[in-house]
Amino acid sequence: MPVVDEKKTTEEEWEPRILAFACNWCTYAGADLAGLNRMKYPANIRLLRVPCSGRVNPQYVLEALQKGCDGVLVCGCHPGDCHYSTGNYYAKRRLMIFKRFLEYVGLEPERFNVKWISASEAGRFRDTVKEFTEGVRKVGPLKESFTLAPSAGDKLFGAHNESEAPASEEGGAA
Amino acid sequence: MPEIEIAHGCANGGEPFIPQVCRIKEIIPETHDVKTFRLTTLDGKRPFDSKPGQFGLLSFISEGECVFVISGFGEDYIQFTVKKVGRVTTRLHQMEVGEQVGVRGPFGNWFPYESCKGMDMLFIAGGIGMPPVRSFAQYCIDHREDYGHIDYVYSASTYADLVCKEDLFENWPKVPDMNVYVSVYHASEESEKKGLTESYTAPFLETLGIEASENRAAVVCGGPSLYRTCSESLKKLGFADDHVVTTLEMRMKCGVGKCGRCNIGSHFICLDGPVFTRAEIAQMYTTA
Amino acid sequence: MSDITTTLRERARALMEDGTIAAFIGWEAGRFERQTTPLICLDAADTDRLIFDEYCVNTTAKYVRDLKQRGRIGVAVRGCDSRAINRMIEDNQFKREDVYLLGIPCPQMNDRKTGTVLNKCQDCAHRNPVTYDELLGEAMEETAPQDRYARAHLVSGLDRIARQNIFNMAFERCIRCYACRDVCPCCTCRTCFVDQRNVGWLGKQDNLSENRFYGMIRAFHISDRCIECGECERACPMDLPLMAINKKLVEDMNTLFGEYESGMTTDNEDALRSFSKTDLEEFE
Amino acid sequence: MILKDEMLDSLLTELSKEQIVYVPKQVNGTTRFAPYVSSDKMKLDQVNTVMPPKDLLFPQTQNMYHYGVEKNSGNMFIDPVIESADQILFGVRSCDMRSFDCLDAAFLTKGYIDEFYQAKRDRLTTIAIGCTEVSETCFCESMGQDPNHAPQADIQLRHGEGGYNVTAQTEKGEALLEKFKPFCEEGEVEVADVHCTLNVDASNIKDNLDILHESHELWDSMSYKCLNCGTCTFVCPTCYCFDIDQENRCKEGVRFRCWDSCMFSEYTAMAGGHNPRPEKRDRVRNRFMHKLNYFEDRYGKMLCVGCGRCIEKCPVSLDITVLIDRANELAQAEETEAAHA
Repeated sequence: MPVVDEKKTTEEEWEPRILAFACNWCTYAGADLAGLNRMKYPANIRLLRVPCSGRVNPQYVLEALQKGCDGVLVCGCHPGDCHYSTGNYYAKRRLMIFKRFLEYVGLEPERFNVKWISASEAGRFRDTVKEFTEGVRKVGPLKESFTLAPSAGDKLFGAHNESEAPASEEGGAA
Repeated sequence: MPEIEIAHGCANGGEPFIPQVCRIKEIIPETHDVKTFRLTTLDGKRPFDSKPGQFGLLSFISEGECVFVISGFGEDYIQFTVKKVGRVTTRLHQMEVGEQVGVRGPFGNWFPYESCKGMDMLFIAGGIGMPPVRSFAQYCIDHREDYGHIDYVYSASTYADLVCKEDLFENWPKVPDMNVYVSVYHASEESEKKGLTESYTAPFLETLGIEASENRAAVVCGGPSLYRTCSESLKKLGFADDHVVTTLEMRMKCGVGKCGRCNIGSHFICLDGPVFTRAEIAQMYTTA
Repeated sequence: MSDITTTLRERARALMEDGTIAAFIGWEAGRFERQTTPLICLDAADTDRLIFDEYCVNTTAKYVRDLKQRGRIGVAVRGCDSRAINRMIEDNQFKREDVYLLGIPCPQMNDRKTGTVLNKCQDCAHRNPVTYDELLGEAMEETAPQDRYARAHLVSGLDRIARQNIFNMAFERCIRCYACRDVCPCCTCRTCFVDQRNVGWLGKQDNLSENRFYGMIRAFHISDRCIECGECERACPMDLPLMAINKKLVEDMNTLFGEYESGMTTDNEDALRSFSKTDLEEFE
Repeated sequence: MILKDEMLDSLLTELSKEQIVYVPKQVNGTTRFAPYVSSDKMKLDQVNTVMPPKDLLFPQTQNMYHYGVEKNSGNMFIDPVIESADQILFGVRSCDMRSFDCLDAAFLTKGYIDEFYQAKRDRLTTIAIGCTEVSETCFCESMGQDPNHAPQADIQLRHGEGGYNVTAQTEKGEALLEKFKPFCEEGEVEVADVHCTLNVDASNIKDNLDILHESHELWDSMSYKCLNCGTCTFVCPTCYCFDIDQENRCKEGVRFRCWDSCMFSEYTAMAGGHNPRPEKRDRVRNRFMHKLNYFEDRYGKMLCVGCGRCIEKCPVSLDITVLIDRANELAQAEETEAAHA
């Protein structure tokens, strides 16, 4: 589960934070190849290696968004190429529905996408990341467009180490 | 007939919900999945005074809060003996000396060490039921002259699961007028080397020739099945229900009788218990 | 007393007396006017309390799960109940021979307060039971609802911000009593993901984030199995528009992967547990 | 004193200048007690709000303390978060007023005082309104509360033709009454008493439940239809059980408490897998026994106030009044049998 540094959300220094689930057999190798070839792509992306795109539980996607990622990308083998033969077919159906569902409850379409990237498609990986990051950058910080309720700790986290007398200012202690 | 009086509904004052920060002073590995943690405050004092049988709640950064019986204490520490079963205890087992945890307590009532003075004591423990019973037994050993003959019956699944081996095989056999009986459910090479019987607790207990008397109290702690079978054996041996003391376990969250989940009838185990006599438990269940 | 009530009592009693069934699930009158409540008959005498009228709002199939160890269970089923039974058979909760179904064509249920047709019954397409051992009364002519996804279309026509507001408001007032889960015939997991406290999928705090997570994930878990009975929405004490979510998911699956209705048979191929190599490719 | 209907808004506006005034109103698709805003319509005719007022004192999620690692020393810190503010609860009904008695007993007696509750409770002033209407599910009279008058309230209002009769009942109420005076006039309006239409005999229910043994058939028949959802406990004004949990982020966390329900099997499940109340039946029994027997045993009062919310909202219409009737009946039968034997 991604841990988000709250302090970087002020407007001028805001950079999109993007989580990408990458299938171990294709996309992760593709990203590796992109690195070997010294391709440049935005550093906003954090790769999370999963055994197969079929392993990506929609819960993970929602959790990432709820915890403050600005966008989530799921990448896997092209249909037909799955290391486990059918994993990405299931993932496709599931995520097609889930993407529509997310948009239905009010998420911008730019924030969630699925791409098939094979181990040899380093360029495609770079382009996908660039495109996706730009898309997310365009729609801005998630907090402003998809209401995230303050979590129990939102007001408190970080308070202790900033000031010497934290409890009184936050809680209005009796 | 000497009566055993147990205090119920004990509030020790102090902060009910806010823990104090403590440091792990020492970790003693007991078995492959049991460790004893000794905690001291940041300035090296004992976090609080407690009586044998009371419990405390441990909490730490990144995980939840959990209830453990205080298995003993020393000049500057209290100790918890913890078996690795769930998420919180697994995290606790990964901790190292010097790490800090939150502790609140002591909560609940205590073993009737006052009213048992002058009596013969029979302690029965199974598996991880050892720590609570040990705290009382240790108290009796520390105040040896106040108590009569002591029998300590302990069983665990295998030799490897026996907790506090040092006490069982080295310290306690040297205590005057105290017998220690140990059995295992499944014999192994090591248990045979030590000459331990392979038997479940209740049948083992019946073979020891311990007789009930008005002046002998039994203290039992173990899992639900041990409690059930040993209660029957004790009855067979002639122990009166009000001379059998046990400590109950329930899921607890607050520890101070507020959160509601640990009730048996109108009694809250965390506040009125966890120590009861068998007679009281029977009474509790009939009115529950 | 209506004819159906009389026949229902007679048949339930006869079945219990001849030992065909060990228990019978139906409805009885509640304390208040026009109020009904589920009734589980464990002996023949209880069957005299059975009733059937336009206020039998509960879908009762889920009780079979609790009772099945007693033997064969008789159930009074309308369209939605019979689909729930099919669904639970398909999910391996019990077998067809574990239940004896007395089918009742449904006159559509009314809200006891207003006397109008219940929301959940309004776009019902199957008022006759789809499976039964005996049918009490005459099967009625089915009227296809004007728009099966009317509940979803009310929302999907709005713009993104409006949709978000609707669901934010809804999830903000959710109290996480889990009535929607407990009443749902598709929610049959032995341990629900919200109860897996050791894994920690979901925090216990009641706020928009956690409530939305619960609401969305529960809906998604049952999405391809939802029988569109609307019990979740009826049971919800805070009146969350849960069917607007379920219908949306069902609609998407129907348009993308082909028409289907869950619970019509016991060998339906669920949309998310199967695939076709010719599926639309939109992630290329 | 009379408070004329038309003066109500100006009074509440005045009161909300200094404190938060909670009034019953429609919020976000449901009715509950929420801060007064003069433009919003209040629901004073509403028989009972869907959500009880208990969350003013005992919020569904309440932070207890903030903990983590101090940056400089590396030590663990624990900062308590005790929230409290001056609050007025306006327009509360008799039954909900009695629920505060129950919560007070649970949180403030028997050894430990719950500081989080107390901090809020001490600064709460209550203004009750006698009921002018009862709903079919109201049965507070059977539970020993008068729907027209709540002796627990600081100020009691009773509505009649054109206005409210105002009476202060406690010191706190007297003090607040000073603020009422500019908006009130002398005299009294005529008020009419209302009575519950649903009546059950709860006078002996505790003893009767004692007679019925744990394995009694009553508990089977009552629990079959229960779904084990938490609706009844969450809409109940007196259910006070809670869970303690935490939210963590990096090296920090907040420990909070939140409502929990005895209807959930997870409520009592222990780490090793044992569950003392494994069956639906055990949990249903525990809930009703807690309401009608255990709590009285421990605190001397019934934990049910007769507000009728659980009857109204239960998805399967499991009805506590039916249980009371049945228990009385069965206990009587059992006693007659014992007398014969």
